[in-house]
Amino acid sequence: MSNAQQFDTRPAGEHASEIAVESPLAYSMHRSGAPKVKADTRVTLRERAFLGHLTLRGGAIVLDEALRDVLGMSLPGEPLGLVQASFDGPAGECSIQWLSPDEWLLIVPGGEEFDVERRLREALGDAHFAISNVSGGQTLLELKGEAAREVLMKSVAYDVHPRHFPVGKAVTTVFAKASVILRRPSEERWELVVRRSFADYTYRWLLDAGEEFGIGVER
Amino acid sequence: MFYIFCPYCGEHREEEEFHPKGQAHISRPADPEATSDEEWGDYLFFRDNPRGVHHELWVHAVGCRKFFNITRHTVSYEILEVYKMGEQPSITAEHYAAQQGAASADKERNASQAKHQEGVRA
Amino acid sequence: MQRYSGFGLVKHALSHHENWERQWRNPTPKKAYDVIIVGGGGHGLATAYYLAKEFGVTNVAVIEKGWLGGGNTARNTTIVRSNYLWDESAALYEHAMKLWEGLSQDINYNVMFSQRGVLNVGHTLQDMRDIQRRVNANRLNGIDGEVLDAKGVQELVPIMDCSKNARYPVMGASWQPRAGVARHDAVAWGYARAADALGVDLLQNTEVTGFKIRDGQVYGVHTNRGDIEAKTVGCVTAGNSGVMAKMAGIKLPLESHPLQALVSEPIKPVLDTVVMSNHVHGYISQSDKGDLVIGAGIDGYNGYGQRGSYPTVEHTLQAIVEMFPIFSRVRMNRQWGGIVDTCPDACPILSKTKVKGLYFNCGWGTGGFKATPGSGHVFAASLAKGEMHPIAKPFSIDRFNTGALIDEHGAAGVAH
Amino acid sequence: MSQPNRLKTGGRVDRSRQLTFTFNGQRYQGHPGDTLASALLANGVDIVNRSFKYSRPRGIVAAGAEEPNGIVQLGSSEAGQVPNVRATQQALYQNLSARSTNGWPNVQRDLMGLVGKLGGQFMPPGFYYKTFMAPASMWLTYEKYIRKAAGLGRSPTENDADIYDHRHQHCDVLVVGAGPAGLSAALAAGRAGARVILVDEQEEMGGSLLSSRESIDDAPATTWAEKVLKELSALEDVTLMPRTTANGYHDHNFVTLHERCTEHLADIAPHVGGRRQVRSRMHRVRAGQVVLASGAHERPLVYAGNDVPGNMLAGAVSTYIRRYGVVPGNRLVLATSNDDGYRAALDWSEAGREVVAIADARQNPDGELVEQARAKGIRVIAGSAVIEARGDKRVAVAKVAKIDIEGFKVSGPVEELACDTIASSGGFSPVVHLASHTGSRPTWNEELLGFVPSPVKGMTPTGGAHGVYALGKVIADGFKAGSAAGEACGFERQDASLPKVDERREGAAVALYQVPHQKATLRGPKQFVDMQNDVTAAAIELATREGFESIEHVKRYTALGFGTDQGKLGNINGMAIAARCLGRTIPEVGTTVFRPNYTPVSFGAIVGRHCGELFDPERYTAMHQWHVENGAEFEDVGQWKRPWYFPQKRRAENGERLETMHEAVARECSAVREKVGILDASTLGKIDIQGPDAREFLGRVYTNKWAKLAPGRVRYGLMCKDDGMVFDDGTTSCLGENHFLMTTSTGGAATVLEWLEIWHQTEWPELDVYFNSVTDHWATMTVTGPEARKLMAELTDIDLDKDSFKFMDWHEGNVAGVPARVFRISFTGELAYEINVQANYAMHVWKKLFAHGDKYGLTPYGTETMHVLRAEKGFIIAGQDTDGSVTPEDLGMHWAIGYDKPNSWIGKRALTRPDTKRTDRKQMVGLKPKDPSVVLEEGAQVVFDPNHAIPMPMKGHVTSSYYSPTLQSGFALAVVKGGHQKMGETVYLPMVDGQVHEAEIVSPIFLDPKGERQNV
Repeated sequence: MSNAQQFDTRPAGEHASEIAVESPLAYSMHRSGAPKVKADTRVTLRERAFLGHLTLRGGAIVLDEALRDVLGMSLPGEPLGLVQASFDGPAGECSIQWLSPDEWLLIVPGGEEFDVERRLREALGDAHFAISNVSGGQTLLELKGEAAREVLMKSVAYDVHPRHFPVGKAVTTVFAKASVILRRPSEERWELVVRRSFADYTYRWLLDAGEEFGIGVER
Repeated sequence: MFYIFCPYCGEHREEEEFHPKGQAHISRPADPEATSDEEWGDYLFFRDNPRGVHHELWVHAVGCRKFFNITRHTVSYEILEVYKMGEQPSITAEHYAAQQGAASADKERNASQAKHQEGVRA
Repeated sequence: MQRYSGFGLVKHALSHHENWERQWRNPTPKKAYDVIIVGGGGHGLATAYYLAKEFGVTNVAVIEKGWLGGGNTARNTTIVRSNYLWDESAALYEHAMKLWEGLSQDINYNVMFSQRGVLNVGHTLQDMRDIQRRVNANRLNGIDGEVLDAKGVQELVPIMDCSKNARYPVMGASWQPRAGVARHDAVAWGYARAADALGVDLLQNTEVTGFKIRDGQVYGVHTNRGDIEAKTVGCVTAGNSGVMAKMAGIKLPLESHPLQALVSEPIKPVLDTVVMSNHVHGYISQSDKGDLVIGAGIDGYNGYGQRGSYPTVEHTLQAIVEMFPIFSRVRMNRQWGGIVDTCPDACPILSKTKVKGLYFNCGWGTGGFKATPGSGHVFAASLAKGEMHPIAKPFSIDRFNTGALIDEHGAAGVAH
Repeated sequence: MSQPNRLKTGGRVDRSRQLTFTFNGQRYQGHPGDTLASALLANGVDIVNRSFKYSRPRGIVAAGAEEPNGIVQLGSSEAGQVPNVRATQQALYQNLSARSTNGWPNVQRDLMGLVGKLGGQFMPPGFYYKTFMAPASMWLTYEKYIRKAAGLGRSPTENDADIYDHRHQHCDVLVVGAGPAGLSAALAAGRAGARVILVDEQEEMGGSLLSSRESIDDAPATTWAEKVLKELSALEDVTLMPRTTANGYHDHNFVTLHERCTEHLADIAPHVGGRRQVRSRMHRVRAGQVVLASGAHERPLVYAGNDVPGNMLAGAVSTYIRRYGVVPGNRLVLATSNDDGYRAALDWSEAGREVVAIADARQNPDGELVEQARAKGIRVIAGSAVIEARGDKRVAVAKVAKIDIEGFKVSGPVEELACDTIASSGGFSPVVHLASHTGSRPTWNEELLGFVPSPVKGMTPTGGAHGVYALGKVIADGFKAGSAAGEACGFERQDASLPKVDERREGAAVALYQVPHQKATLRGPKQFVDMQNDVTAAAIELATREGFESIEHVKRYTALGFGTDQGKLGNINGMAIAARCLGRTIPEVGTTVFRPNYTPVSFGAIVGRHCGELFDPERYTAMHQWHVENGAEFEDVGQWKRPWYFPQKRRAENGERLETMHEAVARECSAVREKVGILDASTLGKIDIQGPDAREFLGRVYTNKWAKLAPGRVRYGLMCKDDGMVFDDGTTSCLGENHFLMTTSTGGAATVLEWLEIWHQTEWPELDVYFNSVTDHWATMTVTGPEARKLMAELTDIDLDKDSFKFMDWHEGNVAGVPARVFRISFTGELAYEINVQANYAMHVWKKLFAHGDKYGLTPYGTETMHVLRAEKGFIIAGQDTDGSVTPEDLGMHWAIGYDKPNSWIGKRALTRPDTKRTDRKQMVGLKPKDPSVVLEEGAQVVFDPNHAIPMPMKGHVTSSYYSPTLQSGFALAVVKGGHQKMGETVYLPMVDGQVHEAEIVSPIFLDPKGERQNV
């Protein structure tokens, strides 16, 4: 075993549901509000809060093997790759993206991260690797709509033209004066993985940059 | 503003994603206690400052967070080569000068010589 | 030397300005000089002038590969101040300040030294601690300075946003009333003219291609116009010092970086003082022509291209508009870059070298222009006497090996 | 009469619609399609400004970016003011309001003009260097008056009402300029399938085609332009951007484009559908290839009186007639050195106005256009030039004479021709500005009589930008450049199917810059080279006489090219004059280098959205909303907003008031020392370190030992750089044998992570260890004070017994139902629990603590109280008590230095250098003011002899200083030379106000030196 200490940071037990949980955008919504989606809205924003975010570090071959065992999915074969799969469990989908030659971001349905981490650790055995649970530290924002790309062009220096940023690509890049992980899981959808402490800045920036397109926030 | 090929991400990225970290191939003396004050001062503070071909350490700070090396001309700012940590440059000042001087120069010979040139340390 | 005065100007106007003399000669290099100064920028020319005037060494050549004052003297943002933190730097810059105060009269050339005061604005508690520390040290070193609170800053610069709503509200500032700006080109020309009048040969378009060194003693230089001999050679070549040192087989702890600046279009006078901010990172003054003169930061990479990266300019203007929102509609006319030679401790090198007779004066980073007279003066004294001037002594190259650095990052953290 | 100079037909203005505007308070009419300049000329406005130095009346000279005179202040409201707008580039809009920037009391009757006339001769270049020196004390007074004359327009005094935007663009081919070359280049690249951006600075694309006399495919040139634009706009990956200037060309094909989005509509952007629009937008373009199709600027001839209103560029005259339907006068004299200038005379004549004569500097002009002029009966005076323009506020007379160019003299009698307009053409200068922004120096082409771009990697000049002027050739050249650019980006070469353009037989031009006058240059009437800066030919001659031989010296001494037009009209003429005076050729004199911007750009556009609340990110913790709701004052720590203190309401004489900071901090401190307080410590950096070599790695980057730290334990660590200076500190906990959690200072989080990475990746890649930032994942709350255990006991299932959960232990369990790691570390010196929970649950836990904490007096405290409490214990803050020049030894932290560790950890070697071994280094001590009510100033300097003369030797300074309610005294941390050996000695702190405080050097640990309070 890796001699690392794993820790489930989600409340469990019968009273768990009574515990208030606040996403990184809770304060922003409170302070800046959330403009409604209107008829002429050309871009919409939605936070997909409370997902399970795990940073995986290690060699591609061993991690790939473990990932196949545990989740039945492979690591992206190329740098900047994003692979999605349906999650074999109660809810939805999971994804894994390349972050660096020895670093990947695994996003699983909220609440599954501890178990996934545990199973991965088991599968990885004595290999040199690291898994860090960062579910509380980042959130996922979704941009959709015909003007989504234009809003991104105002915000990131990275080329988001479809020729250069096809579906299945994911990059870490500069977003205004912060940084984001930018992903394109499907033709019409962009995802931004944002650090918690920068979420409010990112949110305000998006509202400001999206104003001319009548940006709306889905809650 | 530079457009830098990240050898790990495999594509060009804007300079804003990177931080320059000074001269490349500065290695810490293996036994610091055995160095003289002068040698230690040299290691800490003295760097090449060429007007021309320079090997630099950069990090893809907002990106893959990997360090790598860039060979860059400090006047034209042209990036001549990008290579990963642990690798050696194939283009050096001498090589570049030769290339500029005589296009017919035997590139392979220069490249193999490059590793032994002064000023390029591991 | 034809003396300049208002009366002289009228006289010349009546003769259609046909009788103005050359401000300096264009001499043919001699075979040998007592002292060679390599580099005809402000510091080199000042060194030559003080050598001739103060130390009676007139058989001097200044060798310049391009045109006089064509390096950072021509590219800086003209700020002059002496409110440095550490004793060693304070002594050096205050020495310069005192010389600035009589410079126009001394060299009979109006360098337009304008003591309109410099504000170093603080935006955080730590900024204010640093400001208090520096001002206290300045006063005990005999340098003028006071600490202002936000209200005091607002009174001095009414157009500045000193409100609490700012992202980084202004908390106060240090204020050096004797500081100010000067006309940068005139400094080089004034020193050149005065040095020339004392017999110094200014050799433009003359490039030093190597040093003549025998048994560890320098005895001249190779140039594109032939060899020129001298047993004392002072190298004052700013961004090119590393290249020069390499020719002499010397290593210097210098890196040459791009430092950018920019000016707005000329607008009617609106800003009387120099305002600098470390924290939001920008500094600004308004020239007599009306341009807002704005300094940007240093780019992190080495560069001799006299240009830097665009985001550096963006960040600087963001800082300026943050401090002066009314300037949002003022327009940027021109940007440019200089090559600054920086030392690890943000302090210059004024030093002998292991080659006897060969001295270096370099590493001024962003502080070069304001030091011009002081640097020239103490360097001249050192060359003339063969012994470093007491003010110059702490700036020896040795400090990088002993560890006795003079860490001025606090005072020089923002380029100026 | 309205618009006396407006033609009945012709041009691209919409005569069916009227636009009303005001200039200097006077109302005028114009049409959509006009620029402010064309509308002023249509209305017969001659004087648009006064010159900078001599206050001479000036009129419009050009029709584009090269205009030096038509500089106006725009804006009808204060917040909408724009200084220095070039009238030739400002589209006319309804209710536009503009003023001249100079002229007092007004531009027509200007008193300063008198000064200029009388005093002009006393203001040669550099006169200010030669005067105002005596007495020295008067300079500031002189300068006050000099400054009064400064500037063109003025800054608004109100904040900008508009917003600005950035857009990051990427393309294969960027084409700069949408004239014939650019259109055709874009077409070639676009057809190939490349991502193309085509930009043009003008309101309408087409460039010279919009005022061309020529036909393409037997139709007007504009028809071809429209056809091409139609095809281009149908291509999905071609972006057309009119009203957009490529203003800066940076390294690696990074080009900034300034798009004026609403500046043609109003001075404050109109709202659309209730939403703000941006005023202008900077596009930051990374292009694979750049095709430079920026055309050429016509050079005026330099003759006496060439600045009197009515002197214009020949090409501009044509543009005003053909594009705007405006003839800017009645009687024209044309002075030219080439065929192209003749277009002005032909257009003028066809507009039904009189061409008095053409003074052609060539001995035998014989080109096709010359013949056309002769055929119209226009008088052509060969071998001659306009040597002087006469007139007060408008040209009245042109003095024409035969000239000897080689001998630089007037060679025949002078003829005076009555006229009101003089158009001149001295040939063309390719617009090479962008090509030289990245350091490439243009090269002189003697055949073209102009500078052409030198090679720039990834850039292809085309058309006029490299001296190809004949329309047919320009279109072919553009296509070739566009196709090649596309090919360089991996697209297929395009075969040209070029339109038919009749080739015009062109006569050779002659090189003429300054026109000789009967009088010597220094004695004759002023011949202007740079009109905006009032630089004359005489000034340049004088500069060269005074020894300013480098062109850079000449420019700086005379101010040539330093105006807002950056010498677009004057630079080459200036160089030619300098060359003449120095007896050199133009290329010998030098080249001309340009810097961004090509034309000025407002600060706002460069700033974009990065202003106001988006100037810099504000980082918040998970409890931020609670802090706001509970009245916290915030301190900026890096980008974080941290609660500084929590002022409470107090009763006051007339109602309530908020506590001062001093009161709040005293209350908060007492609460922690006596009861229990809580701090939001979430901003500390947290790095998750895993791997078999994690422990070894820690041993190398920290000064102290890590080999034996067991799981469940926590240790304080100090980090140095390899120069031996402390740069960060924090605690690191052993989570598992191969697993650690490192904390860093708030400001040091990113730096430390990169620090670990650089050592791992570059120096010790063989160590198996990974670092991940978990700063944002955890929220951290410090519960501290004597009652902390009781409060914790109410909320946690962790065994808090002091023997099972010891100081410097960490345990995991639930706090308020949320899984937590709790660390028994203390930065206050009191019993303390640092609770770490996943940030999404932090607010719940925080609120629960308060729900239970009330009875224990739980008090929230901020950074100020934290600082007081830690300073009482002598705990340092890296960056406040250290400044990059302090070693662990200086801090007195011998206990944290592992000299006997097996590795040479970072910083160790440097501690044995001569300077770091000195015993008189500044060392960390405590200072106790003799007067307990004194709180020393942070930054106060420590001296041993307060009576010493200035400069007074300084021996150290105060790094931290507070009032301690516990000690009931001020106290401070300081660094003092040799301080460790000076315990009990008295030092002095001289203050700015003349007071000198006395203090005693004491241990920096003021409270509980044995650490009993935290260890309970």
